[in-house]
Amino acid sequence: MSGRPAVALGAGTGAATGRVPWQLLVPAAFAVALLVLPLTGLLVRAPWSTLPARLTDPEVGQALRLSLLTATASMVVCLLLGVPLAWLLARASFPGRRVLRAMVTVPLVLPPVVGGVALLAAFGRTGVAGGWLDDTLGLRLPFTTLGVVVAQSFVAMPFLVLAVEGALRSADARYDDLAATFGASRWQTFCRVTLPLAAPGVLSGAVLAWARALGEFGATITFNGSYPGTTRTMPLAIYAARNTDFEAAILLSLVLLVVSVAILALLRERWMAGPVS
Amino acid sequence: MSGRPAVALGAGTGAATGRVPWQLLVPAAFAVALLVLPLTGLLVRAPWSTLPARLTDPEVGQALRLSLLTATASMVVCLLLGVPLAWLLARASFPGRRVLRAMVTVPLVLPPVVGGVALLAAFGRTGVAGGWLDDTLGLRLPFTTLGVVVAQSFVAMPFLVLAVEGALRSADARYDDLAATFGASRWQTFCRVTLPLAAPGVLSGAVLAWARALGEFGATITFNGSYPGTTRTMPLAIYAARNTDFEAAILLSLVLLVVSVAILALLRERWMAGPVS
Amino acid sequence: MTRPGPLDAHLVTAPPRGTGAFTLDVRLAAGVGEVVAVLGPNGAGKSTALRMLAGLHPLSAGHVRLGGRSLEEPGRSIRVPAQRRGVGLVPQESLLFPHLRVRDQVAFGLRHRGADRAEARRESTGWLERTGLGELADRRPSELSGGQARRVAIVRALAARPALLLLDEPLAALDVRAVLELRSFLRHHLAHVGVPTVLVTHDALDALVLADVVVVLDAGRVEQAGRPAEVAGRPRSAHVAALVGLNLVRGTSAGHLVTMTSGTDGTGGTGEPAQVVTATEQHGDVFCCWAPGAVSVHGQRPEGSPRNVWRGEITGMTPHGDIVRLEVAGPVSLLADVTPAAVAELDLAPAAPVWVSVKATEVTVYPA
Amino acid sequence: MTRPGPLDAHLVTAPPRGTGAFTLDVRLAAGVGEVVAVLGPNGAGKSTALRMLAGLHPLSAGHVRLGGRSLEEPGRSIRVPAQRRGVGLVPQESLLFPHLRVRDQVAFGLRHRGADRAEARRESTGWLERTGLGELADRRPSELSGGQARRVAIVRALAARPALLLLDEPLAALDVRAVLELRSFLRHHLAHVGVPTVLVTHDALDALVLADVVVVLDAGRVEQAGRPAEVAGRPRSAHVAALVGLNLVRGTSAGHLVTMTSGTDGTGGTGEPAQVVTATEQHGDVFCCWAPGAVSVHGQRPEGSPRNVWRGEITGMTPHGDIVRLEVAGPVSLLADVTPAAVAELDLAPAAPVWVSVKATEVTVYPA
Amino acid sequence: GAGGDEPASTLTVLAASSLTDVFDDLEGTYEAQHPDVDVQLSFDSSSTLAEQVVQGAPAGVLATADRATMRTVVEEGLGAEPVVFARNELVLVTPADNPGNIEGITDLDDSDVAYAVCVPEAPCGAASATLLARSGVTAPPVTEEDSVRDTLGKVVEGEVDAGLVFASDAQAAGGRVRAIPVPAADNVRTPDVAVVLDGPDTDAAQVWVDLLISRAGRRVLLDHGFLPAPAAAEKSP
Ligand SMILES: Nc1ncnc2c1ncn2[C@@H]1O[C@H](COP(=O)(O)OP(=O)(O)OP(=O)(O)O)[C@@H](O)[C@H]1O
Ligand SMILES: Nc1ncnc2c1ncn2[C@@H]1O[C@H](COP(=O)(O)OP(=O)(O)OP(=O)(O)O)[C@@H](O)[C@H]1O
Ligand SMILES: [Mg+2]
Ligand SMILES: [Mg+2]
Repeated sequence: MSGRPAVALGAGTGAATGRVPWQLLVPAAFAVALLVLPLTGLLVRAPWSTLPARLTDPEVGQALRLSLLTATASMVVCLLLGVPLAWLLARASFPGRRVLRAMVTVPLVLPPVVGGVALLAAFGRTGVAGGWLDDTLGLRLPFTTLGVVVAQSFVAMPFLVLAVEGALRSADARYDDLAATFGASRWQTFCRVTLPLAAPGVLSGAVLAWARALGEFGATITFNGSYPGTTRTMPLAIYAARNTDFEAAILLSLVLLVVSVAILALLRERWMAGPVS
Repeated sequence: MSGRPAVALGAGTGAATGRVPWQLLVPAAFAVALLVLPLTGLLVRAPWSTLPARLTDPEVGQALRLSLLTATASMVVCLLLGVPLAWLLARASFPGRRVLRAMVTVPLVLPPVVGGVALLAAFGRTGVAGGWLDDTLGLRLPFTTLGVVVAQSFVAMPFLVLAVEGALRSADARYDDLAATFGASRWQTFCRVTLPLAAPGVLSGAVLAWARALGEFGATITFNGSYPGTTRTMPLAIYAARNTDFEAAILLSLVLLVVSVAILALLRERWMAGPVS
Repeated sequence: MTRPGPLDAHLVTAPPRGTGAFTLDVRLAAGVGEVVAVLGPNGAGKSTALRMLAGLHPLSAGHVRLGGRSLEEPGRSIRVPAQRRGVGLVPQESLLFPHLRVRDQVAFGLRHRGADRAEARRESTGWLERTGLGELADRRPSELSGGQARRVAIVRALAARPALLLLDEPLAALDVRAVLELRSFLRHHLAHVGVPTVLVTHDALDALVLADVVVVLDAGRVEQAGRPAEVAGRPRSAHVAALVGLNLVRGTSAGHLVTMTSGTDGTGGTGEPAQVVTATEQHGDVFCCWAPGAVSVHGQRPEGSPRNVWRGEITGMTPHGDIVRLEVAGPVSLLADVTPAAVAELDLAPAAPVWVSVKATEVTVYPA
Repeated sequence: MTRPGPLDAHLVTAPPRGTGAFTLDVRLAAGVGEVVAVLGPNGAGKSTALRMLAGLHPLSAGHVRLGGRSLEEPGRSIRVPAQRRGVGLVPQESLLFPHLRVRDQVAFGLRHRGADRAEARRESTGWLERTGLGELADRRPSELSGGQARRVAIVRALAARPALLLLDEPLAALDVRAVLELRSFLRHHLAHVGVPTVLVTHDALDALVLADVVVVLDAGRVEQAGRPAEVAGRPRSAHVAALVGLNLVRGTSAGHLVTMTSGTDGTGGTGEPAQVVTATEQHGDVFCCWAPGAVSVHGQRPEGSPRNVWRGEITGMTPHGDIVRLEVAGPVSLLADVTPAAVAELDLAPAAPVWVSVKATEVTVYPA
Repeated sequence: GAGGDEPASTLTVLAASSLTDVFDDLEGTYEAQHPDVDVQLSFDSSSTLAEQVVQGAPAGVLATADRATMRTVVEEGLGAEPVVFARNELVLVTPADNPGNIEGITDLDDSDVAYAVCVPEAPCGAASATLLARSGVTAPPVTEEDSVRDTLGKVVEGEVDAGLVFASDAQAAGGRVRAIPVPAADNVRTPDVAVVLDGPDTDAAQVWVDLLISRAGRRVLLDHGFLPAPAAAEKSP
């Protein structure tokens, strides 16, 4: 599970057993090509000369900050709400579990724009819950930064839930049982055993959710519109820029890319120091 | 790991240890609300009276078929290319692994529309690889069904790779070691031990990739345009419909939703018969 | 935690569907401070019984009562979940939590018995040092040897001060000195804390040294139960006979003559029904047992006093310290201990034909 | 697969960084058909040595040669990966592949030794039936008991016809009959196929019955190596002494008088340096050993011939079949076997002060 | 539109989303006149379509809602001289029940009124900015929508109290919105431009552009709320 030592005497390393087989190397190379070529294309096409001007544009900084803020907030929301849901799907037994599991995949399949429409239908001024929220809590979600977080959480949630549920399923339930014999309640067992054992899965789920939230466009723009400072995240800014200057959009995308990949690389390498690194 | 029996004498069940704690139940309920309310909103707003006309519209059938076809093809591409890449990231040790891992997350963060631009920059007429592909193989990707598969694979790949890598990391490498002592080559070990043990992770990765491909809109429309029959998948058809008839778009979304959730539910329940179902 | 109270359990569970397995139906009782040793062949249901006591596998009937409190009773819909039973379990596979260092393994149980974090870790360190594991406190499970992991699992269970202790082959994988130490530690500790204990073991010595009661399982049922010396002296199953190193046959007795219905010593008898002459009188279904040392081996059919004389063929020879243990197959298949001198003199070798004799007075006979 | 050839290994590996562990440095050799038993306390490095032989843990120096072929030699940058070594490993934790049914576990090794699918499954079924596991063929590992899993792991390794067999405590977790059967099966099988075998065990009997050579490890080094009878008769470590049940002290001999430098029987000696009188003459650093049965216990200081007389206190009493084994702490801490009659007569009880005596002729003395 | 017989060739028309309804109508007219040609329509934002054309999208006609994006295509040498075939002007729209009680553009200058416009980068947004400035409105919108149809959508949904859209779009929404003319709007009209692209079907494409500026075409445009193109740019049929 977690914490396999760098050099293992007793534990399996899986690394001491020969060369990487070409049957894996060749397809992996194609995968890399598919991922890297478009990036190269972007780099080639980007109007580098305008980079300084773009970088110092306050609207770009504003959009980038808003994006990082909302994506991180959405990730937290997904973790707080999604991990319990994943646990429920993986470990508890109740009627309607099938339906619930199908429900989780809904935002995955919904084209994001339709997701935005659905959010409006739910939380909009005339939506099924929107009116109630407005009347009782004075909470209006559309066209607000909070609404951006809601939209991003909605689309990112399934990624987290599915990843965590998978990890919980592969985690050995005998440890949960054993923890119970020590008097740990189900909640304590969850915190002290189940979750730590599923940590890699939770982590990759969080990465997926964060990245999905960061790149989220359709649901956000439909649910929240696009206004600088409150709802115009980087993807929305990029889309807006595209109307006048296609190349500028590329440059902004690269900025978003560099920032987010740098953050991810930093965090991942810190948290996921791997068995054979 | 896999195949835990329904009633286990020797194996852990994790189920025999009391009530579901409210600390998990409450956030899970919120998660469900966030997922279900928008769907309810959609259902309430949909113009059900026009449903029969929509369902019999040949263009809708065409788009749905194209969507299912391309999404499935993309999932297969992702599995074939992505699983080896995930293995490489999880088990092999080579210079540049850090960079490669960061690379994988790129399409996650790129707003899909920019992803489409990147794909054009790579495989378009004037792209870094597009000219070469056209000259040597006579292969033009943009504005073709094949191009749709490429675009969907590009955006869906990271989901698969991250999910599978996580599963491979949590799988016990001692079994790989042991397989080697029996004379299994690394490739045989991969096929007969590593992959079966990581099966739940691969499965959920495949579901993520399929769903992501099915809902994919931005990269596809930018890279391939929107031509009925060849590149207009359901999300593009929904987008097109939205221009004239907002309600119709909702109805089409629901059609896409029902079909895909039904497929997912069917497959998941068949493959993932869980420990406590 | 609570004052120790006696265990009284009747464990019944149906076999998992799909497998041709047996129904488990076992009664276990242990007074305060008593140790029940559960013996039995592989797959007899020992670990399953422990899991049922711990609340990890539901009973389909019967009951589990501990210190007068009913922990489970399907008939009355009572089922106290595992976390409120206060049992301490050492599972057969150790199952150290993969993400916790040794110190935290032990502290885990302490915390859920009410200690705060710092207190639990301090107490845990104390336990580890007292049991000679202090050096390992900062290791992760993947950095331990098999035996080290086993010891940590035992300490973890003991430290949590359970109301019922369940030990599944606790001494397997331990080295000799650790076995000796732990055996004597357990003996003193268990007597001292007075917790009823159920101990699964494959080692006769564990049962004899530690247990107050021995329960022998086979295929999910109790084959024999009683005081250790009683069980060891009058085995009622091939398993126990092999465990204590006795020859055992079953038959029908008519006065002093037992006609064998099954002969058993681990190699499996064949041929016409043999007869065993006994010194004590018995009638009906009986077991006969005798020690391998009571068997004489001859090159020719022996004359003289021994009343039981059979033909046989040597199928195995194992040196055992000062003696050689022979496996002899024949109408009565048995184990015989002879001196190396006798081996040389009689020119014994595998496949050699021999005669074996047992004096009637050496045969213990008791009702089946 | 290939003709069996002898094993010759010198295993050296540095400790993993961060742990205060030892450097492993072990020489092992096994001729064709020979069994090397590796003994040693928990954490001595036995499992690590097996992993190094199997190619699962790299050597930092030394070599592994099998049948004349060099499998690993860091000095010459040779390293044959595990999958081309043809070893058969029974790991300490069994490690049945979780996703394969029992039949496929065994077939796994066969397929990679060249059999096709159908052939492998047929052969696998044959092996399972011959070893009494036929009924389990369709079970998954999660549906097996601990002992059943162990047996499957052994059969899986044997069936693959390895060129070198590595057994890590193969008989732990097995019931008595299975142990007896497997021990005799292994003895015949190994002699028959002629494969060199390395057997890790904590059981003296395994070593004595199965092994041609015994290697005793402690803290990563070889403490003693030799024929089983030799090692058992002249232990050079507390571990082996405890294993074979002898009293062992170490000291400096001047003729017939040994001044103890360390006394050891598992309870730890204290007090002023004691002396042991021996019948044979020796000089320099020596070991002295004697059997617990050679120790007499007295209520008063005994008069008469025994030359070695020490004071002591009873710290433990364990009934052992017909005798009672006493642990006595004193200048020389030792084990003593007495009859239950003697216990009653002398009124022996824990904490009772006693005198113990050993005849000089009963003490074996040999150079350290 | 699929006909009874298999059409011999296909004409692909790429058009800005605001032209959706007009072009859907014209498709029928065209196919009736030329049964051998199957017209395929594809709508998106002008800039996306222009980029796709540059990247080799197979198309016969490109119609955009402004001149700027068209320029990128022409500069690549991919098409003939563009033709202005219609013009459009902004109107103020509110949801049918007019929850914000909006009567004119000056009502937008109130921080309690939530209104939507297009992004300044889009043709409708550029016009809106000018119009708002001229009308003296300083309160900011709650959202700058990416396309005019998105702005209209927000109004139709009732999520905002008002929005500035093209007259043609307001007409497409029918009774779901109330359109309020803006006095200064006639000064900030935007052109709709079409171009025949180089390719195999330039003839069929030219026929489409001709249809656009024909009398019949102009009637359809007018029916959908567009203004006719200035006479100078008109080509005789
Ligand atoms: N991954 C690791 N990191 C650090 N130390 C380790 C690791 N694996 C094993 N060790 C240590 O190396 C030593 C040798 O371990 P090994 O498993 O070889 O012991 P062993 O002789 O097989 O013991 P046992 O009889 O308990 O199985 C032990 O002290 C163990 O704690
Ligand atoms: N999940 C399961 N499904 C089906 N059968 C099972 C399952 N778990 C255990 N069994 C079977 O139930 C029986 C009892 O298993 P158990 O583990 O209790 O045996 P045991 O007495 O502990 O044996 P051992 O001495 O080998 O540990 C065995 O025959 C085993 O194969
Ligand atoms: Mg068991
Ligand atoms: Mg070991």
